[in-house]
Amino acid sequence: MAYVVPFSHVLVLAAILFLLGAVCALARRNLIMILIGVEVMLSAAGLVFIGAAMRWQQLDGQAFVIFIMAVAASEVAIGLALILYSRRRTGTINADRYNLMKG
Amino acid sequence: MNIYAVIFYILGVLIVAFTVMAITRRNLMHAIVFLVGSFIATAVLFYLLGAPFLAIMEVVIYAGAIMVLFLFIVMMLEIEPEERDWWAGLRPWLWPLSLMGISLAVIFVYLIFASGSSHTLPMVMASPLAFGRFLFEKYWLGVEIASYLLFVALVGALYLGRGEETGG
Amino acid sequence: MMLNFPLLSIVVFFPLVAGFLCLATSNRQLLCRSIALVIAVTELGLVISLATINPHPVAGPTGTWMLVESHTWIPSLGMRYSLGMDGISYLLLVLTAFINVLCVLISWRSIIHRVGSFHFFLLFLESSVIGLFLATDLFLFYLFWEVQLIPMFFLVGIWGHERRVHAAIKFALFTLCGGLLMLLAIIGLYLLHGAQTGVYTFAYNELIKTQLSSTAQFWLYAAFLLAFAIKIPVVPLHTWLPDTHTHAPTAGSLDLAGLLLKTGFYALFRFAFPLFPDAARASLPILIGLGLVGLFYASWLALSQIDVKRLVAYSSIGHMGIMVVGVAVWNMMTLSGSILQMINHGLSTTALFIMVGMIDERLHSRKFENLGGLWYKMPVFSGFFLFFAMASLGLPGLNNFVGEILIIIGTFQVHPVIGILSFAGLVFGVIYILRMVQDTIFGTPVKEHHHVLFDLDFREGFTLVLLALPILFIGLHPGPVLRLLDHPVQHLLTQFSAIATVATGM
Amino acid sequence: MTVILFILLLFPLAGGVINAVIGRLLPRRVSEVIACLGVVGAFVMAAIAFGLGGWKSLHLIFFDWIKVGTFSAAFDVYYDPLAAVMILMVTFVSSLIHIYSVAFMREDTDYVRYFCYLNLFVFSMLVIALADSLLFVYLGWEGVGFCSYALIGFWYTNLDYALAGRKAFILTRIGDVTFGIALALFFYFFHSFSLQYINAHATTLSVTMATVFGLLLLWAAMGKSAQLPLTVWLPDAMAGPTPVSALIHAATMVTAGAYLLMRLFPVIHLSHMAMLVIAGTGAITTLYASFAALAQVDIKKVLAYSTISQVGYMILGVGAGDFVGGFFHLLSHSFFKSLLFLGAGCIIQACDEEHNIFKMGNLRRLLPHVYYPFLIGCLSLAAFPMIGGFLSKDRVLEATFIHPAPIYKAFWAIAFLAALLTVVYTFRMFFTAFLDRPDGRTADEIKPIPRLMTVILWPLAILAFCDGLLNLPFGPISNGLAKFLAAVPGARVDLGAPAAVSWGLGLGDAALVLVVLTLTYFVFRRPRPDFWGSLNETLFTAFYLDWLYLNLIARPYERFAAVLWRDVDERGINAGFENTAGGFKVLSSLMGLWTNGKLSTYLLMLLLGLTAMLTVLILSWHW
Amino acid sequence: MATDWIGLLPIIILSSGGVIIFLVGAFWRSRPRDLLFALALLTALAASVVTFLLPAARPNFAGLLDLGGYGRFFIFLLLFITIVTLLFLRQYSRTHGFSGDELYALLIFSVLGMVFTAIATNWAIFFLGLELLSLALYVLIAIRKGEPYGNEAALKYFIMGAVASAFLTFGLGLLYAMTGNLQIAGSLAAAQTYPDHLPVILIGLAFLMVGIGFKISIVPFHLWTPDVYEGSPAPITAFLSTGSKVALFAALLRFCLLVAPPVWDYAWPFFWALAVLTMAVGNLTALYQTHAKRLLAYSSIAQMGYLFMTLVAIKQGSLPAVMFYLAVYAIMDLGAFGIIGTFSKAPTFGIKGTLSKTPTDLEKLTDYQGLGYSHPWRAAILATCLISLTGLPPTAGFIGKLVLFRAVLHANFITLAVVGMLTVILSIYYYINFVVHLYMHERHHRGRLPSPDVAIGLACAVILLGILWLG
Repeated sequence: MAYVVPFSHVLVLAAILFLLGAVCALARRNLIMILIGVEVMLSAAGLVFIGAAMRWQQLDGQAFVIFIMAVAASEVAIGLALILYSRRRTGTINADRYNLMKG
Repeated sequence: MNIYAVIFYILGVLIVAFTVMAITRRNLMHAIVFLVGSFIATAVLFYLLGAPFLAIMEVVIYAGAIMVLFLFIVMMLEIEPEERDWWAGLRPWLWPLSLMGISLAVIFVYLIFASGSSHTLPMVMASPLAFGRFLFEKYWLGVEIASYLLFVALVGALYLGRGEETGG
Repeated sequence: MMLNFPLLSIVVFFPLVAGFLCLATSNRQLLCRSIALVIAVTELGLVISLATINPHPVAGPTGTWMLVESHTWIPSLGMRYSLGMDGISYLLLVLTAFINVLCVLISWRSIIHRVGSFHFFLLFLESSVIGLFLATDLFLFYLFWEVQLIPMFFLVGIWGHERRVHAAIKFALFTLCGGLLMLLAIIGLYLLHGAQTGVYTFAYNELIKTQLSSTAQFWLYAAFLLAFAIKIPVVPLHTWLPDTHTHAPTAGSLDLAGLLLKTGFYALFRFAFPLFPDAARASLPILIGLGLVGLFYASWLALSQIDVKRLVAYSSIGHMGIMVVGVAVWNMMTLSGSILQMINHGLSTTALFIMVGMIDERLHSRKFENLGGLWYKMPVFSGFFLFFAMASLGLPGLNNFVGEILIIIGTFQVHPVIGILSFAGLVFGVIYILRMVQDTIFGTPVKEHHHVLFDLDFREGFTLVLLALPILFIGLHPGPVLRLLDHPVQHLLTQFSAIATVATGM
Repeated sequence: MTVILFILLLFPLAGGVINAVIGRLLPRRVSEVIACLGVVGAFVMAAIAFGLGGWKSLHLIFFDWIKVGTFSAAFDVYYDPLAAVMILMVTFVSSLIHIYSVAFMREDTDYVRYFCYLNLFVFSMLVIALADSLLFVYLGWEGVGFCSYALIGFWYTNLDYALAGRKAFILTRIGDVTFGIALALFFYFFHSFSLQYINAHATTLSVTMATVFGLLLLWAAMGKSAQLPLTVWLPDAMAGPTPVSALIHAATMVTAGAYLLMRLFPVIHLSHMAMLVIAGTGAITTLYASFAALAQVDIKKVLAYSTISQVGYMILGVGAGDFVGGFFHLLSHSFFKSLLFLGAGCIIQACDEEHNIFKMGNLRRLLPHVYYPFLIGCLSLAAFPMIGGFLSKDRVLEATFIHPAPIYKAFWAIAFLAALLTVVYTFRMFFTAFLDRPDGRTADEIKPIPRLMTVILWPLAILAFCDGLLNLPFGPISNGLAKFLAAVPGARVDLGAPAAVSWGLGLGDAALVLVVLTLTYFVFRRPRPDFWGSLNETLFTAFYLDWLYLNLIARPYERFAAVLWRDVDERGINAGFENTAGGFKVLSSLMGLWTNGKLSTYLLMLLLGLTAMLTVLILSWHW
Repeated sequence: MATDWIGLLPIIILSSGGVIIFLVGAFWRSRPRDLLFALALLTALAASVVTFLLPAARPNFAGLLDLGGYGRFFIFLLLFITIVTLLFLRQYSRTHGFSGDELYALLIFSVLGMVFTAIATNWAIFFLGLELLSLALYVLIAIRKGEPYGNEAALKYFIMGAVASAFLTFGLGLLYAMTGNLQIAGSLAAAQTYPDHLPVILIGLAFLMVGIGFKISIVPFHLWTPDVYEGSPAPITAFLSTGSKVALFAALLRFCLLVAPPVWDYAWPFFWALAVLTMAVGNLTALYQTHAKRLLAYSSIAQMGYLFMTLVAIKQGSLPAVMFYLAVYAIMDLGAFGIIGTFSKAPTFGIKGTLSKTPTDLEKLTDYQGLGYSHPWRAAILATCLISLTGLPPTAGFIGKLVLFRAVLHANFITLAVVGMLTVILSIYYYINFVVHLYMHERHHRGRLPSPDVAIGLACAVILLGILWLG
């Protein structure tokens, strides 16, 4: 049987990817970029699951990734619709401009 | 260190590099293109990690559907790249990056020094058929919910996308 | 003695339930007032007649109860609905019912808006206070303790004077602040008891047997004491009282001074002392000190007030000070004296508040600068005013004297210096009372006010006579009242014997 | 006997209560009659009681008052010769004054209140005189205090008058504190408040305790009897209607302090120290008040200071161990002083509310009906030989003189000097007011006064003139009063002074009084308002005592009250609470800034929370 | 097995109900006005009745769902919340013009998601349920088209939700990676099987906590709460603030109960700290609020803090207390937000048929002045809810607080209880201040307010009854 890499390396890669996504979501003010960050994060989570599935020799992890993809797709659908709708109304996609309510 | 490992590390570097490029682009178009690259590399990685079906799905859904959707929207919105000076562009990154650094350090420490995750991964492959059977046997309910999820997303997106009206 | 007929429950809940009638008739003011009056009087009658059922109770192991009642309520939490009445609670019950009658009477003309809900809240308050005086389950007690806040809050906040909202909120915050910490302490006690005996119950008679470490006692007692000290109020936790009094409607002040403050006292000696004897014993000197400070401090402050009602409010704090001393000295004489003084204060201060309310109704001012020379136009009023002022100042032959002298002489037997100081404190009382009398009914009449000043009408006169009679009665013949207290006080003393060597002959 | 005494007390009480409750509904005449009846009835009862058993000592209980555990106090009386005589005097004088008041108050519309207070006063005074339980005494004690307060400020529309009442009440109340303490202490030692019991068991007290009691009671007496240093209220008390001054501030209430000491004589008698202080207080007050009286211009103020001075003699008598002498002086004083006050009342009304003696003059001619009784009163006050006042004062002085302790000689000297000054100020007032002078009043400046008012003076005048007979130092009925009082514990029938001393003192006294009187005539024949020159101010203000009180105690007290309220309570405690609340609100609004409405912040918090958790986790990790 | 399938009935009813509503909405254009409402109500009612009547099922359905007593309690509670929300929504949605099929269908789907979240015994189902409820809520919040506040609220909630759920997903991934088990019970117990995996399990749980903490507004993940509550239509706020919280808490409770001791030993100090933070910040920030819905939002944060506080003692048997208080909390908050919704004015239309920019719900506390007299019943119920939230007797909130603090003290977390009580004291001020505005100020100038319909009356009655009966 051939071995790939230590599992922890997969996790490290996923963690870096996830945090990059998080940084994107946090640092960028552009709503679409935030959404892109979320996608990166979700994809990183998928990576963890796939690695784990391999680690445990189970299919559950892979099944979960399918669900993650479904979620990602629907989130993007709703999200982009919402962004579009907001942009139509206000003309901006800068996240911080949406501060009608605060305090 | 065998060939798989080499591929893994190359892919890893590729993914991170693409992602870093993607998230730092001012131009959304560029960002999305880089991201597609990142996703395709991820798909290959999935394949490497024994999930051929998911690899295809990754390409189709992420790199394909989702990113195309993004592109489409971006083009529709005609968003011009943000013009900011050097410092103003950097400032928002400070906090997230430093927090990320700390978190990452903690995770590293835990993963490397204090965990039992040093288990090396064996090379196996899940056949799409077995995977499909497994999915519908064990997680049929999950699939159902996922379908509702997509349905709700559809309805919601439709509702939000519809022009402003006062409903009935 | 167990009666099947839930007499005590009826006494507790009758006003509340009947109070809904007032709400229902709020559109027809006269009817509403009359109903409220009838309810209040009926309640008073009921309460008084309670004494006839078991006038000479046999002293039992848990106290000298005239009537008790007990049902399971929330068994899973160990809560019982248990009420018990002994001499002390009986007296306070009568006072409560009596003051409520007065409240209805004096609000006859001064409350003209939202009459229905006003009377409803009055009766609601009556219910809760009566319940509090009767509860023998700690949880039930706490329930009533907090419930009484709600009607009072509305009474002050809706029908009060200028800064009523501020006053109402202040009142609520202060009292709840203590109350909630007490809730923690109650739960703590309950759990400790449960852990020891395996029986989780809130019943006072069981909880009293709990063995507590001194630290636990200290903290639990501190929480109880804080709640009660705020309610009493003990200086320096008193600042809510003048504000609340000043801005409360007359009936609200009545209930506040006459009833709510008493609940703090009642709870202090009924619950806090016996439950945590060691901690309580250690706290007695502090309480005495605070009581004395309160007596002097409040009396002194009262002198410089510019608002009659505020003056009376401070006087109330001063009176509370001496009562705290009485309770804290804890012997037969001082305790009886303090309990009697609770009644006395309920009568005389109430009377003063009523009279200040009457002034306010006529002049729409309670500032001394607008008063003076009232005797000229309102001789009957002024006569009563003088009478009640003298009662409040402790003129012998009137009620306050009896209580005060009992407290002071009783104190003197144990701590002569404290006794002397408290006596001296009474002189401070004279000074501000005389100042009040001076600037209100004496002095040069203000001409511009003559057309609004009219003497008492029948209702007002009647109300004051109602008050004057018990004041005289207690002043001249407190025997029957004191006899009622004998056994319960004795029981309290044995439950919590603070000072092993009470003065000789005690 | 119980019934009689009960009714005796009931009469004035009923009078007062009836007037208080329904007096306003009754016709004026009825109300007056009720008031007078209440007192006259009491007098009758007192007389009957005196006749039936004035010489006995009886302890009678009406009913219980307060009873808790071993603490018990009842409404009970201790009727003994001292009390018998006292109530006789009180009811008698009060009766006359009531009747006088009917005339005096003829124009005042507030008569109901007046009579009500007056009746209540008589009741309270009788309680003091009779009560056995000290607590009951205390009831009377405070009762008279209250009535005095109410009556001083009777004309409440005048701010000064009302303030005077308040001052009186507060000062006497300050005195009462020690009475209260004494009560507590008595209870501590005897477990009883009964005078009789206490007197009977007084010997069980140690000397120290007796001293303490003596001093406590003395302080109480100082308040009530306006002795130094609590004198200042009495001159101000003259703000009340004159009959009130006569009754309360001369004849009865102010002597209550002395009376109390007499009642508890067995206790204080035990301590030489206490006796010494008592005597000293009496002597010094006597002199002090005499000096103050020298410069007064208000006729009532002169009398007021003279009252303080005379009460000083009574206290001195007690202090010298001869309370009989003190009591004798109390009696004669009550007669002549009420006489003088009533006379002054007539004068004042006749002169249209004029109090200043220098604005009178010519009254001998204009008011002959007042002149003679007033003269008798003055003579008695000045201790004109062989008049009641002389005999009683003489006995007090003699008792002081023969006291073995040397310091008493000094007291005697002081008191004797005061006696001579008495003559001066009395007749200074008398001459100035009554003698003819060109700038004096004229007939048309005199208002008619009812005859009743002058008629009433005569019984008092006769008594004042003749009351020496009660206790003549010689003759077949010598020491009558003393003998009568012999049953009272501690009473001395005869002072036991050598005859030479006794006669020498008496005659010397008499002679000097006559000399001084003569001198006074020559000096004050003409009105000389500024006779005392630079001393005038000091004397007039009674050595600035009032001023001192005002500026050292009253004003700082008030000011401190204001400071306490504004600065300590409002700005300190209350602001402390409110600022805490306000601080929370500020904190709250700062917290509100956190929710800044920006998604970037919100999102950052997610990572921040995560990082914080991870950091804490790794820091707290058990490696 | 048959009974297990019957146990699934409420879920089947809900999902088919949702689909039917959507179909009816899409294809029957000339339907009666109240049909959709009736259908939704019927669905919820039927589901709740079925839940109530069902025989006890085995607690683990196909390894995915818990249909036992615990699960059914929460199904019932969630359905109750739905019914009351529906009652409040009927008039509101009609006057605000969004009573279409989307509203009711999405509401039902959202409940479905909540139910799944609450009763899931598999991480996948939990995750999917959570997403379902979130997605439906995103749309529901923005359902008032063209209204800036709702739009902004939806946007904020969506972005936050998406990021948070990514955190949650990653956490689940780590958890799964370390335990190899997607069963909730199994994975949480696995810390004992693989003790050297503990650190990464804890990291995974930390990520998970971020996701859950966001949903139940635990400080510092709470910042969205006031904005979203303010912007959403009031009945939706009521639903959001109760339904999603109850569902998530049900799940969180399950996690905490199942988690293995070594993990818990590390975790509970975090819970402790978060509870203190949440109570303190929630109550403190509410103090100065003058905006009714924001005030209640902060208050609900604080309420979550109390629940969280009790959660710390979960291993010492505080479960019943938390469940009881959750129910009480749901009633109180539903009542408060629901009643606020009934005071909402119909939107006014601007020139070009666009909606005016002003929010239609009564915003400022000052807007509520004098309502106690002009609308005595509703104001009284609102006041009762507020008093109950304060925790004064004789309301359910009092018993609830009593039970909570009893549980906490019982577990010997004395400091925690004292801190909690101190924050309760802080909270008195703002609740009471609200009541003050209702009753103790003269009527503020304001246009006519809508009068309630029968459905609202019914809802009010239910709430009042609930509060007083539980008290």
